[in-house]
Amino acid sequence: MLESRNRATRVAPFPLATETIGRVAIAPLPPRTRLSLRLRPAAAADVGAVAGLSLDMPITATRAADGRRALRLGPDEWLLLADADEAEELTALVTAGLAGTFHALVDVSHRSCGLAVTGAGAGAALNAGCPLDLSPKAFPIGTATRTVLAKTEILLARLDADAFEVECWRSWADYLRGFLLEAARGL
Amino acid sequence: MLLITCPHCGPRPELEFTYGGEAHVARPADPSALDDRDWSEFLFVRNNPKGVFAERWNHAHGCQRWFNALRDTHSDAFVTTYPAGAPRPESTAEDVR
Amino acid sequence: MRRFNLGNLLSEALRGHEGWGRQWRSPEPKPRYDVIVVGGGGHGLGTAHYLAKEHGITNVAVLEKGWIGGGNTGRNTTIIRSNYLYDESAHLYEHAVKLWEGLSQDLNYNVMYSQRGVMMLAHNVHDVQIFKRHVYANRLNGVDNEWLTPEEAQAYCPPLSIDPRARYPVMGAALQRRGGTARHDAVAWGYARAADSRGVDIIQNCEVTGFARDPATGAVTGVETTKGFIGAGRVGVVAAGHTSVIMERAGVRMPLQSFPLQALVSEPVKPVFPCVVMSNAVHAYISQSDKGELVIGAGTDQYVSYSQQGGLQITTHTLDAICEIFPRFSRMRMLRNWGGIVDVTPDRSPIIGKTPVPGLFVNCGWGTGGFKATPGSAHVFAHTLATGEPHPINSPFSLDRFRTGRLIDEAAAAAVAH
Amino acid sequence: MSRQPFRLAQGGRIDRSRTLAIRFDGETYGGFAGDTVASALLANGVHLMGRSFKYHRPRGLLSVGTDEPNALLRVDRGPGRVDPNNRAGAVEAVDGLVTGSQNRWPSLAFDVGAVNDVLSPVFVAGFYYKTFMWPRAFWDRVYEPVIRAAAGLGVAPADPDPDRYAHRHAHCDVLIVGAGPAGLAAALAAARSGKRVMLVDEQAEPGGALLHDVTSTIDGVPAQEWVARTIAALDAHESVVVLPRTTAFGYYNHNHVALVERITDHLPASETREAPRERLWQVRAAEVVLATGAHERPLVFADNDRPGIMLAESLRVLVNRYAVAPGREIVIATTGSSAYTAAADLKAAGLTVTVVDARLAADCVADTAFAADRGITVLPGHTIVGSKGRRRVSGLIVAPLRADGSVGPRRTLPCDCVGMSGGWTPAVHLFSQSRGKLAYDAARDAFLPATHAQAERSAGACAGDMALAACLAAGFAAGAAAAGLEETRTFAASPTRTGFQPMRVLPTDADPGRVRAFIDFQNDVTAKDLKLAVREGFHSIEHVKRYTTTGMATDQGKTSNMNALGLVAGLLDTELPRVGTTTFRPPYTPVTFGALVGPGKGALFEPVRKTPIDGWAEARGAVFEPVSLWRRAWYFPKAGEDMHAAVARECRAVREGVGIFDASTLGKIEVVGPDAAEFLNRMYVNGWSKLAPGKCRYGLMLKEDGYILDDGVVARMADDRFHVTTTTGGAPRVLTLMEDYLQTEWPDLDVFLTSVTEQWAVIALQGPRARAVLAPLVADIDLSNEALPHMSVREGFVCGVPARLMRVSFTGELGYEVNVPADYGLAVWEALWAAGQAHGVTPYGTETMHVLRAEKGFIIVGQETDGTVTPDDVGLGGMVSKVKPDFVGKRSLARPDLVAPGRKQLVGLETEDPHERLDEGAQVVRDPSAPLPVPMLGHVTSSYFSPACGRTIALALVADGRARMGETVHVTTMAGFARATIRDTVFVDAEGVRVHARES
Repeated sequence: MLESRNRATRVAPFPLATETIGRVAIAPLPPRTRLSLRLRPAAAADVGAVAGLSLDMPITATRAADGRRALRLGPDEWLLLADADEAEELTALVTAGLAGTFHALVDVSHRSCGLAVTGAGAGAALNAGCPLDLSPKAFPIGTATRTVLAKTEILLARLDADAFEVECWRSWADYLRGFLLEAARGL
Repeated sequence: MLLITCPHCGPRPELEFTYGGEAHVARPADPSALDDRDWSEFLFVRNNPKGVFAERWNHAHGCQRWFNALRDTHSDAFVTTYPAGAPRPESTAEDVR
Repeated sequence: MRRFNLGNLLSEALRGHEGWGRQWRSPEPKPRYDVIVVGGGGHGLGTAHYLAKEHGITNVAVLEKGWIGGGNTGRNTTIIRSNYLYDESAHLYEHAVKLWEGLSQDLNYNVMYSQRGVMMLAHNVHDVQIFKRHVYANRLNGVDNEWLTPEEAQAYCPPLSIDPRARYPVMGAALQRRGGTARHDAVAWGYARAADSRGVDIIQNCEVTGFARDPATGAVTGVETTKGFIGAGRVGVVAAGHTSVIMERAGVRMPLQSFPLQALVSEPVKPVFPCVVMSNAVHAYISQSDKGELVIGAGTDQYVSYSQQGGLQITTHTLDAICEIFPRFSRMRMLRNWGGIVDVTPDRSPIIGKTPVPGLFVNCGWGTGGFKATPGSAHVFAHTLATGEPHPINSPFSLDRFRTGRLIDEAAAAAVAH
Repeated sequence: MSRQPFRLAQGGRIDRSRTLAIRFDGETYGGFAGDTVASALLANGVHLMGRSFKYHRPRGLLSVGTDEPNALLRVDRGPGRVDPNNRAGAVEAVDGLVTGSQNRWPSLAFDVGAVNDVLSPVFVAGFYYKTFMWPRAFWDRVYEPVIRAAAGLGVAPADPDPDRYAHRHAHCDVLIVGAGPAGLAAALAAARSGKRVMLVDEQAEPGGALLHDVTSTIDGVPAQEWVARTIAALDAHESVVVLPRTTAFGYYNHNHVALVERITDHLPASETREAPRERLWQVRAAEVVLATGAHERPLVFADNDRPGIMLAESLRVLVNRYAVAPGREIVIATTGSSAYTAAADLKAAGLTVTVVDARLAADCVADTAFAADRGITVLPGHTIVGSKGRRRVSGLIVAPLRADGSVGPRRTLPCDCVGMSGGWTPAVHLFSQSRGKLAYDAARDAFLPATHAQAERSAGACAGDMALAACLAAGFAAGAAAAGLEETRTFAASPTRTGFQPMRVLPTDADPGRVRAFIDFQNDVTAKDLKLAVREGFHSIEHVKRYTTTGMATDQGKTSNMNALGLVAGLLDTELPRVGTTTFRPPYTPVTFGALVGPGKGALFEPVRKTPIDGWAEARGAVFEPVSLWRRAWYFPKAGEDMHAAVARECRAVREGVGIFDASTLGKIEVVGPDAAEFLNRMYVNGWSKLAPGKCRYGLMLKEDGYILDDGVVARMADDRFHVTTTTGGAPRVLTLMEDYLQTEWPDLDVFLTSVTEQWAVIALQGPRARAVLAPLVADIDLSNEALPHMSVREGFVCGVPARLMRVSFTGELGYEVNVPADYGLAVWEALWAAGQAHGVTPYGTETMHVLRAEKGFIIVGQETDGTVTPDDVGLGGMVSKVKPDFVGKRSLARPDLVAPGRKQLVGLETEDPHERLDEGAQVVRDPSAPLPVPMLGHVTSSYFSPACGRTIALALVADGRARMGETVHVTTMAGFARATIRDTVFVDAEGVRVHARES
């Protein structure tokens, strides 16, 4: 039944519309490849880089190379981000790069969904529910970490002074979006 | 809300953490070798001091690593935090504010 | 002791109330007592009262390191109920409720036991199963508890929202009409006054710093205190959150952890809330005091602490739930927010009975639910101290159950907060 | 509208160009922008603003600040925006604002509750402990209802609150609480460091006491000019945030300070609908500077509570800040110096002023001279023995104090207003909340910050510095030090009249047992109430507080605590600290529930987790049920169907044709690594080493105490890779438990865990025709029994989507669970739905799933088990590995009580009446006629109508159940008892052949 191939279409949990409220814009992120990479810290130091992405960096730091990003979420955990159609290629590259090294590589592309939160009020809106210090000094550009936003866990990454990416597991999408919209109204 | 210094991520708000009770209570290598009293001690009896206490925390909404801390249960002030598996650091009264 | 009654109150009113004497003495400790009770909360003072009244043992001292009733007795939300699932618990708490029903008269002190009803809300199918299991078990144990539809629940508690679209819709409720609240301070003071009138010495600002043991038998022979050594035939420790600390001084490790527990009251308002409502799914307990304050109980903080101060996030979480179930209270204001230290056992049921040390007995582990049990706990503990053996009602609540595995785990069985 | 007869011709910080009108008890009163409700009412000569709690005494404003105990108003800002107990001096006047008095009936002027005042000799402290005990039943039916109706002040809101509330987490290097002279100086100093500084103040504008200081100069400029310049200087700093109308109410662990900012209450309703009413700030500060000022103490004398009797400094505020004459003929009664400044300002405003000073003439020479220079009459060495007037003070009764301490002849000073000053109490509330230790300073008669518990400093009046120059210097030093600067500087400021002589109760010639000198105004606690408490043996101040309720009112004793402490200490003839100081608890002033809740209401109260297929189910009219945080399709009623009919239809469809079910909420964990099998061996009761790749096995997991924690099917994808499933509710705790053991007990194992719960949408196809529906959409997996038998798994493509296809069944029928990446879940579901039409595919929900598994005797963790149930209890003892040396919970299974006879075991139940459906939770007994307490054998865990059996079925945990097969038992019902027979747990297809679908 080959004709049945690729009949299925992707449906992301967020509406496509961008909402702008005051000094905050909230837009859905396009689907993307997300690979969870687990590796012993020592091994990471030895390997240095895979698929052109350096793994040897401080926790909560980000390294980027030709459109791909590696976020270090913990001593032995990285999240690799790439375009949606790069999952197989990136998986192959990483697997090859880590051949013979104990690691776990799991495709979690569909586990999460994301919003871009931008504008002069972005940080303040996030701080309606996120207890972290988001000042540029404490949370510089390139920082990425798991944290909480009110009653949900998020992955928070700062791309620019007034530009953040917020990801949550997909079943929490309505809550995340609803909370950020309310937060923007509350500024 | 406590401010807890994760050994991996630095100071973070308590909201990101879950608690794990007393630290350094190792699971017996061979539980079947323990009699009922010793096994129930392992299961249920924990120190509950008014003062410096070695306890477990999990940075559940951060790096998700378990680690240990010394905290004064009277003032709630942390003496120090250290990775799981590391021995309990020496602590003196002066450590506690 | 001048009796408390309307006649005496009126006659005193005519002479500026000059005739009232002290409700209890503050004596210096004697060199020795037959029984020493460590801890001057409701459970400890009640134990002394029943030792004197029921067992004729009046050479008794209650040692309190601060002021009586200053611990969890004076810090709790005063909820009283006995609709527990397991036979052991039901018998213990029902024993207490029966004593509550006559306590003001027994003590000649109005403890204001108000049987306004305790209603537990079921928010999902699982809650319904659990609460019906309670209702049926309670009925067979002679404990009143009935099942209400959402409409019946709202009729009993008008501020309750039963909007089916709510995040936690009310799918029914279990109501114990004989449950209610009481005036917590009066319980401590009433027991103190009654015990004192029978010769019990209540000694405040007296902390127990150590235990004297017979080198031969290892039995307790007395206690070291900040007021010197006091000899004792038997010692009963009733120190709630500080039990671990005290028992450590007797060389006994207890299966206890102490956590901060918070509560709060609103500004006083005219009567608006007729009963007690508990919602375990959202961790909220609420009633209205006779003074008009909404009395709201929160959950414990997650970490062990003796600081009597919890985090703000516990309070906000609780008020989220309160305002979700009772939307009209959003504009009310929090007047006072405080914390206590609760001692929690692995099965969240109390320990009442013997310890490995001869002559040393303990009554602890009441967690977040000790107040409701005060008279029952004190009554059976007095029996245990007087006879050296547990009363049938408290024998299942032994320290030994953690070895055998005969736990009494209401929370595991029912996810019902105490 | 009245014309503000008591508004002074000039002065004040009000904006006379912007008039406004407010309503109070139905009357309309004029005012100006910048007024509070209190200042506007007083400008119109309205002094009677409330009734006291117990005796319903007429009361007016005592203080313009948040320490006000008397003037508590209902404020109405429109539908749903009504709230009680607002302090008149803290509510900013807004044009059209509607307010009213409380705790009176029928009217404020004529309140029948005032009869309590006549009965006050009976209604003394704690009287209710001494009576209302007979007859017993009367407490609930009569006494308490009456007491409750009398108690309480305002009326609770009746409607849901339409307002929005916001939250904000913030961090700063220096948080300064209080923007009076000390706080402003601290901010000036800290700002120079460039660090992040937050300056917060509860008032509408920064400046604190300087806002009503019209005589002092600072560094050569008038005080209010200095405030303006200072604010401008602070505004010039990027790094400084100034928040007015913001109260720091809670000081928590690790310098976590809670603030509430009032955003819209001071604005006309028209401007405010979208903006949040209040914002809760949670600030984590590296350093905190407390500059919270001090509260003035009332004097304690007979009838000191009449409307028109206020605190002296509040009179000064009314005149200087609001240009309001609180009266025309004013008596200042004092035991200290600060009131002379007030007297001078009142005099300067053209009011008649007399000062009565209870200090001996020799002790107040400088002050009397100061007054004399300004033409103010002073009566030094005079005590106050009473007041005259009913709803407004009309005279103050004073008498000279003789050298021997006796009281001389009385005389009445006619007046329409009294300003009293018994000294000052530093506001150490936040310091105390930080768990710092206070020490008593006898010279200042105050508890002052001593031992610090957190990174915090106190400066200014709250630390005992009452002089302006000292406040400024101390504030600057504290601000600099907090910012890490070692700077100090002095300020040239006008001298301040400071110092007072504490007198707990003013001497009187009357019988102290008869007079009522109020200490706690709101709760009507008098000096003689405290005497009674002490007489009855209440000697700790905490006992006195609780017995008399002094300090327990909505003002939390800000004006009364020190007077009470001092009086009790005097009665006990001991020094004050031995009586103790009450520990202060949050909040500093009452905080709106709504602000604490913030955005977390309605849809944002708690997340509702939804699967990728949720929308499809909703569109098909599914009824949902909450399962942990998820909502799951419960059943899919067709038009006219009730739950029973819908579930019966869905059950039949699965048994006879094919059903489709959204199982996406199941927890999923990818376990990867060479030690993966060994890890699972240690976590589960059963073994995993021999499970071949491509095969699935049901796993059972215990807690270390031996009781069942969770269960689920585990698929081995490869030697070093397992796809573990858990229950929906158990997913988080299972992963947490696994990580805990892996990280802390067995770090040597080479295993990593990754949650893939939400990576995969899971679509269950169950029923004899499941394969027929699925086959056309599967390209590269052989679905035959031989290639894909029950309990096996393959990776391939479904609808062209990479999938993990498991042949598993929770229904006893031929079944598949199609795992596809979540974003494709809906599309694949719809494809299967379309393909299934030819086969009559039926969507079913959790209720049908429950019925089908119950017919097969499969347990649901959390329903058949409850945290006290072992594998053997539910008949799964056979799963427990005998060969594995250890696994989590193994040792506990050998504990005496877990192997004791008489444990409850899972059995089936069939009611005598095949249509009687037992209640889940119903209790099972042998003899329903036994006397109470009736011995119970166990309880019903599951109960349904089974279409396959054509009758009701039930599962139950019954003591020694497996030894009771065929026994008749009695099960509780709401009406009584039902007879039922105990049987085995498998009601359908006992041989278990259907699941293998061999006929196909």
